Amino acid sequence: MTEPGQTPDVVSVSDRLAAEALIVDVDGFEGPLDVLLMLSRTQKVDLRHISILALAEQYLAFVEKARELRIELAADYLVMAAWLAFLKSRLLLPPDPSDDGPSADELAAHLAYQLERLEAMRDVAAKLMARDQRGRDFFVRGIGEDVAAVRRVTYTATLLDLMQAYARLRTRDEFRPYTLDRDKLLTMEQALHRLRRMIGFAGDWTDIMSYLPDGWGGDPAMRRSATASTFAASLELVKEGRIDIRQSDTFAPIHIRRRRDD
Amino acid sequence: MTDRPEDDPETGTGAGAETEQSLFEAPPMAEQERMVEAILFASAEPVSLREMTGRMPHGSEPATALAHLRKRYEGRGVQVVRVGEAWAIRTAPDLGFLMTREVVETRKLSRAAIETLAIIAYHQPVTRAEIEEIRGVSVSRGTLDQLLELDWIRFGRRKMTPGRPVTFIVTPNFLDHFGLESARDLPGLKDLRAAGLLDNRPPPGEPEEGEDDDGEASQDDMFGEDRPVPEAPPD
Amino acid sequence: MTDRPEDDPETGTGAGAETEQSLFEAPPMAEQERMVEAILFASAEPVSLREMTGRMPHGSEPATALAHLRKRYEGRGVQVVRVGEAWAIRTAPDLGFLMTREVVETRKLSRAAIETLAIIAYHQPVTRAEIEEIRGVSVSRGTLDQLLELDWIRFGRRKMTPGRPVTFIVTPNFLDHFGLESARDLPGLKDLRAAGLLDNRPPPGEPEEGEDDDGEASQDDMFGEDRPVPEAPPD
Repeated sequence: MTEPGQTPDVVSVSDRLAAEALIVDVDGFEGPLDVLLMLSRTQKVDLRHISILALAEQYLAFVEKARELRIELAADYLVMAAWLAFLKSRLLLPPDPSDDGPSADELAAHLAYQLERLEAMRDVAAKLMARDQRGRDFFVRGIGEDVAAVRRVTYTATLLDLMQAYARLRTRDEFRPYTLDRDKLLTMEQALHRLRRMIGFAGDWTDIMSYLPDGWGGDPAMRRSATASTFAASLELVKEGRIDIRQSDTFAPIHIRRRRDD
Repeated sequence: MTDRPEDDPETGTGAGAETEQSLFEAPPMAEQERMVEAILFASAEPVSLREMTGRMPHGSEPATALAHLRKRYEGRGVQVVRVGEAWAIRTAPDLGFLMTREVVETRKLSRAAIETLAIIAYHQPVTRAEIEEIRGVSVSRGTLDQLLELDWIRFGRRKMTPGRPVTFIVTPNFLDHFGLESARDLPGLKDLRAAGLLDNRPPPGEPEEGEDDDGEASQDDMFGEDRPVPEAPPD
Repeated sequence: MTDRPEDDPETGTGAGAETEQSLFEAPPMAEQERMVEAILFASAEPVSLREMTGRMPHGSEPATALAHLRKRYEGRGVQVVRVGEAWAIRTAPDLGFLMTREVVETRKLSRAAIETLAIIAYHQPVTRAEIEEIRGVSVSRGTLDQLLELDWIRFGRRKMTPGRPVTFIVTPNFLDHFGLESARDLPGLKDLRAAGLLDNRPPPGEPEEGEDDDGEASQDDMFGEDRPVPEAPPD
């Protein structure tokens, strides 16, 4: 076998044959590390004592062979080839003391470690698959008895829930006037809507009270509400510049008219 | 160990090869018992003796093995039982309760229930008609049943009014659940308002603090005096 | 039969009501053993001690009952086996030949899938980048999907390295399938560790710890003291 120190560029016949054999089923390999591991077996030594230099040469021969046979190798195989070529040259040259990167020996050692680790993983993977397996060697209960879930519902409430519920009940009456008196209220929106439609006809000063809707002048509560909202609506229209408003004296009638464009 | 038929001049008539083979191969009975055990355990269906025979080594006697196994499981947590023409391992009948798992689901009490409960707590003893009057809607039988079942309310004395209607009162369990020493510890309306639990403000012009005596039945004792808000329930 | 804590002057300090109740209700140990037996027989899946406790009467000690039961089934056709933190009954492996194989055999696993599985089992928690570093080839999405689908691996915690990559770990179902009590019982694990083959050894010239962005490094916790592997239950 090729040993480090021997003329490195001469690749032995066996290496060439090995490379050729590998090429045949390159598709069967799981990447460059896999190929390296396979090649390393031809050295017939423990991975810890493998010659990385020889291995690099074997690999380069493999890639060379692929090129001869015009077999396209995936990029990572070529990257590995380039790296191994670099490693090989580093291993052959005397170490450069000015280089502070990892030494060639360190790089080679790491590659050996990677190979050893991969082989170890393959080993244990095989051991794992050789174990007794469920459904093949041992079996689970065939007639499982389902555990029936018995649902029990409990109800919960807090003191706060209780108090809030009671508060809700007890305060409901206090609010009844609001909802009940809704129909005795003329909202400002309603008054404004009404006033907008009517103001176009008010060329002359007119008492604002004449704008109250029919039927709102009698009942005091309704009258109060309608007066207030109509007055508020008139102020809004003044603000918009649609009408003028005047009151001759305190508590005197309030008059409005359409603003004139003069 | 056992007599070999070849020593017996009587054989070789009909059972022939079969018998011979079984004698060579049949495993010890203890082993056969293990086999029956494993087969019954793993099978998805009850297994007939015929099927066991088919699966066990030649010469096995599953019926005998089964009898041993049955005996072994007597009084155990599981038993070997006959299902029609076949056999299966099943849970001992007295342990069926283990095959259920209680899933406790906690739900919030419905609004109707919590309101009814509140009225009973604040007004007890109170009749159904009175509850309905306060809630303004009828109270369903289910709501009262639920509260009775929770052991939060129970029947009190009958009212001495016409018809002698039953009344409802809260239970010690209710007090326990809500962390109250007695029903009198329930906070009053004023307390609720002070605690910010009444986000609704009374309309202007109505007494803000007042004795909340808007003419509704005799609760003076519930709301008449300031009562401290009870401590949070002890957990 | 069993020691009652009331005979023990040391008790009665804090456990209070709970202890008392259990004293009244816990069934005899023989009965508890029957219960554990029934529970384990009924379930195809491993059952945890916690679940047994939940289903058995108050005060039961399934761990003790289980130890008895395990002993009882030694050498029988079925066995009590530990699977991670749970327990199950399985047929004895030497009787596998009696069983009708599961028709749907786990789809033939590819070499890539088997290796990836082994790497995850022995290096867990391990990132995809780390798997690729070990195999020297990229891991296809399909491979991981297949293992995930078999419920043999699952996602573990993210690594605290730049990019916070996800990790993979093996599942209780993986342990169950391969008859492992825990991930510590993986074949050859000790030897691998002793040989330093489970160390994270970054390529020379690369930073030791995850200061770089390749998501590797920092597997110091891998097989350290606090691996996410369940401890042996009390027995």
